[in-house]
Amino acid sequence: MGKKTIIPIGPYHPLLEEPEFFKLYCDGETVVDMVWETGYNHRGIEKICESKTFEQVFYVVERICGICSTSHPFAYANAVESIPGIEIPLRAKYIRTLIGELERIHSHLLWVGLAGHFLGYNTVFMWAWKYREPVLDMFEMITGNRNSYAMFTIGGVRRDIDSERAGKLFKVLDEAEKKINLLIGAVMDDPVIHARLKGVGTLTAKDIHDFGAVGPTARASGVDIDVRRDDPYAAYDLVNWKVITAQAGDVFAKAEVRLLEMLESIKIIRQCLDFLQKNPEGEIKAKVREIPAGIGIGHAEAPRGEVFHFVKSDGGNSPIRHKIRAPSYTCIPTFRRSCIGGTISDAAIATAAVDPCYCCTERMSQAYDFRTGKKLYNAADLIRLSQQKTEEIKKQLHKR
Amino acid sequence: MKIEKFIEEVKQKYPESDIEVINQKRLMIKIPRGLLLKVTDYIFNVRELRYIIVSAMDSQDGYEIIYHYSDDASGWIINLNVLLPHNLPEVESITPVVYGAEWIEREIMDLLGITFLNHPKPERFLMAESWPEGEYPFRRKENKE
Amino acid sequence: MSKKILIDLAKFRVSQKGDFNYGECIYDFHPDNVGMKAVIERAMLRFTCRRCEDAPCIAICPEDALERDEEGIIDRATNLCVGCQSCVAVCPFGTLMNEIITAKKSICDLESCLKSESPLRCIETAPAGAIIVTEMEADHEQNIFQLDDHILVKEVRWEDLIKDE
Amino acid sequence: MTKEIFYFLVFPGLLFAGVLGGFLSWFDRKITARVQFRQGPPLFQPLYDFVKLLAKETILPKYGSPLTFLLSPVFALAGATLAAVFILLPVLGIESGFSGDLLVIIYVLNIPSVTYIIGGLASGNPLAAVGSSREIKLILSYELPFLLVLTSIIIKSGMTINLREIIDVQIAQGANIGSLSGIFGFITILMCVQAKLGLVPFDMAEAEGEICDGIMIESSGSVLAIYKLVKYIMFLTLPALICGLFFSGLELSGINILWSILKVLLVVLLITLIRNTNPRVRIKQAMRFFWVWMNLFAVISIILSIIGV
Amino acid sequence: MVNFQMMIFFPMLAGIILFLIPETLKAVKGIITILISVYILYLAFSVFSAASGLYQMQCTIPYISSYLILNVDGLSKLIVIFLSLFSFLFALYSYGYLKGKQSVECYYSYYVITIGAAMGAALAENLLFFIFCWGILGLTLYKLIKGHNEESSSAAKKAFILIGGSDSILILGIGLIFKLTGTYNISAINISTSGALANAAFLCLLIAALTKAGAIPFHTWVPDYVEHAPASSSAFLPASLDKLLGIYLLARICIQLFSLTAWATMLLMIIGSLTIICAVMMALVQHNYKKLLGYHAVSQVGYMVTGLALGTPLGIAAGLFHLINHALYKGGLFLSAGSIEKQTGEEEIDNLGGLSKLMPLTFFSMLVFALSISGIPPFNGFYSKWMIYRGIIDFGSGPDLVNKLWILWLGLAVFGSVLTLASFIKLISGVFLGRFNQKFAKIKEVKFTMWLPQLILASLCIFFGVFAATAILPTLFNFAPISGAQNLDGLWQSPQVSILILISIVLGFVIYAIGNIGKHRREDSFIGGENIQDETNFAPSDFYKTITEFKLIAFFYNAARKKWFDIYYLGKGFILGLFNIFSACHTGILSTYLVWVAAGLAIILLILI
Amino acid sequence: MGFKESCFKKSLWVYHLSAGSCNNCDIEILDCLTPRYDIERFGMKLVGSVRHADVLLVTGIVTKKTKPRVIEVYEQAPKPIVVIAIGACPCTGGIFASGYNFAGPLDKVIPVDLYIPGCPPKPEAMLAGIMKLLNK
Ligand code: SF4
Ligand code: SF4
Ligand code: SF4
Ligand code: SF4
Ligand code: SF4
Ligand code: SF4
Ligand code: SF4
Ligand code: SF4
Repeated sequence: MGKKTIIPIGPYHPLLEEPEFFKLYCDGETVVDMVWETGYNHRGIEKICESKTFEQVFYVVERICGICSTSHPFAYANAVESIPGIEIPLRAKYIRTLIGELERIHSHLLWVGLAGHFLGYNTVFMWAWKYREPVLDMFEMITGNRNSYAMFTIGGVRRDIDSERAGKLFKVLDEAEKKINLLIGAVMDDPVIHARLKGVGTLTAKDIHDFGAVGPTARASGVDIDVRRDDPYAAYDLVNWKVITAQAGDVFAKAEVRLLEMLESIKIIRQCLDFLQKNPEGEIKAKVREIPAGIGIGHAEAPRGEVFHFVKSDGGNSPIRHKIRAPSYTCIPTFRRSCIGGTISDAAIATAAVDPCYCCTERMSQAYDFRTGKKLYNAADLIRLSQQKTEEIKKQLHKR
Repeated sequence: MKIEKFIEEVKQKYPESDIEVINQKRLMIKIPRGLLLKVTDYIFNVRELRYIIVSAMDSQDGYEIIYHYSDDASGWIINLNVLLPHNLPEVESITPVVYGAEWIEREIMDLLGITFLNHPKPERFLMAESWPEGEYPFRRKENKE
Repeated sequence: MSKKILIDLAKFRVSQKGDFNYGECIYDFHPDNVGMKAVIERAMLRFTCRRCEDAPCIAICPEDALERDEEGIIDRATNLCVGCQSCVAVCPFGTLMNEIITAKKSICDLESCLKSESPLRCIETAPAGAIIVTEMEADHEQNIFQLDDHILVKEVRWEDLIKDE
Repeated sequence: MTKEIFYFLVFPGLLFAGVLGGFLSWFDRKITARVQFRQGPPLFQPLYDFVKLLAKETILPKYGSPLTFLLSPVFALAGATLAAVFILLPVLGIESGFSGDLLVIIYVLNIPSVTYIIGGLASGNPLAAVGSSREIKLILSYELPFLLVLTSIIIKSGMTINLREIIDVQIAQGANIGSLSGIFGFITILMCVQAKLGLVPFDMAEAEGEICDGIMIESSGSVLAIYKLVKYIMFLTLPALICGLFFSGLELSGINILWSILKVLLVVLLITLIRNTNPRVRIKQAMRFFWVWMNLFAVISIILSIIGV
Repeated sequence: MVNFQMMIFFPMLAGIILFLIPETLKAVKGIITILISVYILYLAFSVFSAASGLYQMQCTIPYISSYLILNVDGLSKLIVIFLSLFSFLFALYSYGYLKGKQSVECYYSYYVITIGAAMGAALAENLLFFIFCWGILGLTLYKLIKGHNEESSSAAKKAFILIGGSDSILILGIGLIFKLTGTYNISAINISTSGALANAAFLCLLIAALTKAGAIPFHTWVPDYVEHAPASSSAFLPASLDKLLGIYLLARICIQLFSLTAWATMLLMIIGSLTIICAVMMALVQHNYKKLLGYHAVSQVGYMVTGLALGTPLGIAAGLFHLINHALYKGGLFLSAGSIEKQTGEEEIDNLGGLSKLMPLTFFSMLVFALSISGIPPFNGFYSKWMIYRGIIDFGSGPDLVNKLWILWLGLAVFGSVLTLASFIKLISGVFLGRFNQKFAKIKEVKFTMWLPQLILASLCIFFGVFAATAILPTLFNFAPISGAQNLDGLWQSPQVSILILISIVLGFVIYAIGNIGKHRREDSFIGGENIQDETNFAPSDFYKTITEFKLIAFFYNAARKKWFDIYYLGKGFILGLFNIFSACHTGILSTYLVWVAAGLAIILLILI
Repeated sequence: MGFKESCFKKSLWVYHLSAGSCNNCDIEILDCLTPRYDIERFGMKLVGSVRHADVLLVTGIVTKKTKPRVIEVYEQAPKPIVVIAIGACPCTGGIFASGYNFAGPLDKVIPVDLYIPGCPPKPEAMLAGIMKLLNK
């Protein structure tokens, strides 16, 4: 067969915001195997968390990744608050929900933009990011920062949203919604995007179960899971919304799920703002003096899926073990199923489809592909090749 | 409710297990390590719970490994807890059953020095090439060789 | 069962300059955990603190971490305290010490330490005589007071000092 | 000979095409920026880029073939300038072409792409090799429709293969774009030019998001500077060719100069809009697109021009 | 007066004498061969300067002498001069190439015999003499490969059977011609391709010419041959001599022996176009570089056939010019391939890479050849192809269906040229560019006798391209039917363009000088920061994988792999089938076979008379 | 020379290198490209290959694993090259400085020309920083 084409992607690659390394084994443009190496981004956050107090951990987990900088605190808050079993004030619940959903919009817009960028469709990139700006403005208005909001604290939130600000937020939201609708239309109806995304990187429900994939990746394959509904936290059981799913499991379905989820998020935000405007007074923080010894398990639905935090406390004021499982950690291994068989170009977008961010995956990890290509390659190609060869040999024998 | 039935069934099938509701909607099932694969198979394949992750830590009594599963229909999180003594950090790998557990087992292998038996690719993988052998950042000082 | 430790607060000072040595600790679930600090904090607040009426420490605390319990003893909510040490600065009696009032809480797992055969790490590393294992009981005459089942504290109480004067 | 050298180096060759092409590439970037609600680069940006690249350090590949790597931009420049001269002379009406020049143009227009490929391969970088492989496949795909469009034009102009004569026929009978076959041909050639210029949706050879600029990954400093210059020249040459073939050439006298500028800008505008409203397609899709659809369009155009529509 | 005997019979005789020299003195044989070829080259020049016309070779045997009439006209002059030139260059190359290499037995003997026979074939006026020489060529072709490696004998067999078969068809054709005209003298024949017999004769000759030249569907011996033959043989026979002679015969057919009617033109056009496309498509997916070159040797024939089929002076001139150009670069390509093979011992493109630094001269010449064959201006291949295209467009104004289809011919020709470019990019990149394999780190440039012919051919490629209009066409292609084939006017005067290109190269270096190229640095390739450059690579054989993924194309490739299009295997299948039928008659007694043979001969004779 | 200098300043091509960041700084860098900030106004653009780069934007702490790669990329970049440390992470290690996989602040690894602190710095801050560097 001669040499196999080996295409490196990364660790510094325009496709990836973060350092990450894939080795694509290709046959022409077709990817037959993929080995990957991580650990570039491994910052040892879980260990750092053990040296921080419960309160400080918020600011660390916020920096697990800047894109889900609410989801991790969210899950962490759920986990820690479950140890003493505190009920946080209603107002805080709404504010948390609001921020969580705002983040979902910002993150999905970001994804749409980046996906466009990977496809060389820079206009979509620019548009999506332009429309993301109002969302960031809203963040700035609420929390004082565009990313890494430092909004959460044990027992509630750190800043209130008064009704005047809520009114402003309403306006910005209306504006953003219009734009987002526009963008959704533009992306969903573009025939070239259809051609490029449909049937690419398909995952079945079985794959999802095997890998434990979550979030839009799972929902796009018809697996109807969403922590917000299954194990409601904050105010998700108090507002009215629905879980978006799609059946196809390809990249387009994932895009579709993400785009439509934004609209649901806007719906939720509306209801939250409504509540905040109607009930302008209220506690935003419950006082938690001590965290007793015990185990806290919390999860939250990040834009990319379930974030899972496991916290063990010994009665001190810092966790003795803090295990973080980010959605990408279980979604990224699905590349092995989604990339192989596609072309190099598809690999890029199929990779992007999970919306991978290695930051969180790697706070702890470094991994390789384990089922080495042999199986995948052998099964598909070698058998066929050897059959052909036998046939040829047979024929030649026959001729003589 | 469904979860009660589940608890009943586990109790019945695996009487050695020790079941405890740790807080709202969180279930901890402590099992001896010999039972791990069977219970995993039951939970993952029969009950079709979603695998979340595996946590491991170095506690005073030994290395504690907790397998987290989620029952999405009810919102319960089911945790399997296996305790390994400090002097024998070995446990069966669940990767043959749960496809997605491969990374995390290797991660634990790397960070805590626990051996997973029958792991499909039990390669040593550390953060950096330069990371010294036999060093496990998550082991407590007293357990570091 | 009645194995206890006796800590002598005064003896932790190493030199005249005011350096303190609280010893090392085997409980390493938290980095830099010095279990003795937690013990000393409790002892200080119980036996050294003067329980001021309008306690300035409570007033100054920006995080409302300090509270008085039923007995009037100051209690620091470690989950709220940010370690700004305003209280240390403001305490007119120097009760609170900056090495001890830190954001991170230390844990002393005395029970298991006492159970184990090997000698306590804190005793080996703290200044000689600051901590000793003993089976004695509380003895007010010798300024030895009971903190809890396992800890005795040797401290000159301010009530006694006032009395002396 | 001095006349030719003047043509080649100054007008309408290197200097003229380079400067004007630089301007057009600025125009392209500016329009792109406007489409994306941005402000875009300043007018002299192409110049800055070029001069800066010249001043930068050049890194040669350690493996592969450094000499080839250095020579390929030079040949690209030669090819592009030749193409510019051959196309612009008749299109601007300075000198009538020679019989058969369209066929020469087809070949000369390919020289830059070929040298990119050879340069990319000479760098010894696997990503550049992927890019080269894509570029050559792209050439394979667009070459046939490009040729067919030209034959359609040739038929329309009464079997002449002389660019100037084609323009003259158009001046006499109205621009080719005015006819149905012309429209089909125009669409086809626009796509081909898009691919020749390596712009989205056919920029897979330099796909930034997939293979880090592909062919160009290893070029730095002066090498990249020359490549940039080549791109500038091509940015004028190809639209000018379209103008010559479909918009009855460009006139440089009096008020016509405005018309000419408008024509070129219009073509560039179209190209820019296409590139900003499409994602990059897969190489296979691109090949299918050209082999099936564009060839179909070109054949329709030929049939229509045989009928005379 | 040229000494024609020396030209034709002396080499044959010398070849026979060379048999007597033991193989251990291979070097001596080589030097003798070179000397002979120099002498022939000298003679060829004198032929070139001789006046056109018929020459009677002196011969003491009266009966034979009537056959030994030679026809010296523009066409044969052209062919002869190049035949001798190539003979010389390849002899020179063979000397180095075969040194220290176990190879074909009595290589030089056959080589020298080939020279003589080729000269004879090119000059023969009498068709019988022509067949005599032509037949010898088929035999030496067989001999020049046999024993090179294990598979070479089956390839030789295949070549021999196809060539031999075509030769017998040629005999049949010549018989038919004699029946039609009553003469064997070429210059006296001119038949119109109408009427069954004339058509049959035409077809017979055509098959012979196409088989020799290697056009579809009679091409299949070429790729197999070049894969297994020594590179010098490949360069010598399939790439240059056979091509020259095959196309020479075709030219004779088209120009002189027959006047083509529309259907014949159509047939030739179809053959030409198919040859161009199909062969180049096969070349695209080859992994063995010699085989790749072999398919190109086929593909290029398509252009010549197309050019000749046009029948216009421009077309014929283009076809012949392309023939010469082809022989120049394809011979060169085989030489370069031989150099690579000799130095590395590798024939798979995938296993090579990065040789440009190690074998710069070979790389340079190979690049020139590759660009020439791909038709990149200003190299020679561009010029002749361009003439062909123009010929096709002019041809388009004709009245017949075949004229109306000019777009098709043009499209296929241009597309084939692009495909050629594509496959050569693969070759060049796979062999010379990219990373080199550490295994080959010690490889050096080939010896003087080997690179000299390569460089000569490369410079000829450039020269023929640059000075095509000014020097080459007026001197070499200025004879009877094609004199005055159009020249180019306007700016595209190759010398001027070349000067311009030179200027821009200088300019490029000026730019480099302005930019501080002096401050350059050499670094390993950038692949994102990970330091695993050694592992990563792009296998050149995967270059065109995408193309083969299209269903329709994949179907054809599969079919080709199964040898559906190989006339040899088809014929073999057919004969085996016949064999089954006739096996009833199989008695095992020799005389029965003889009866069959005799019967066959009788039938042939009946047709002939 | 002056002209070349000013051209350099007006045409900065940026290569983004994440050494182990939290994405925040990275997306804020991308934000600079987008309509609101649009660094193309200043002739800057993001490039895909370090060979084209004039500026290396480094974000994130330098982890033990990325350290050799960062050095590799730095060496592969054509000089002159401006290295900008974006965010608290590369400047000091930021919140992760105490981690066991931290290999030292960026300036211990490669020479740094400009520090833009913040966690994450706002795009305005980045623009201001770069402008300051250019007008130096
Ligand atoms: S899933 Fe991605 S965006 Fe979310 S925390 Fe992880 S890395 Fe960040
Ligand atoms: S008793 Fe044990 S846990 Fe407490 S301070 Fe001493 S060593 Fe630490
Ligand atoms: S150190 Fe803690 S308790 Fe003291 S004032 Fe500050 S926050 Fe309050
Ligand atoms: S230590 Fe931190 S929380 Fe306290 S005052 Fe300073 S900045 Fe604020
Ligand atoms: S003493 Fe210094 S540190 Fe303390 S509050 Fe005053 S200024 Fe701040
Ligand atoms: S100020 Fe000092 S003495 Fe007074 S209550 Fe507070 S700690 Fe005790
Ligand atoms: S940006 Fe703010 S928090 Fe960060 S180092 Fe500067 S002053 Fe401190
Ligand atoms: S500086 Fe802050 S925002 Fe930037 S990468 Fe580091 S932690 Fe993230």
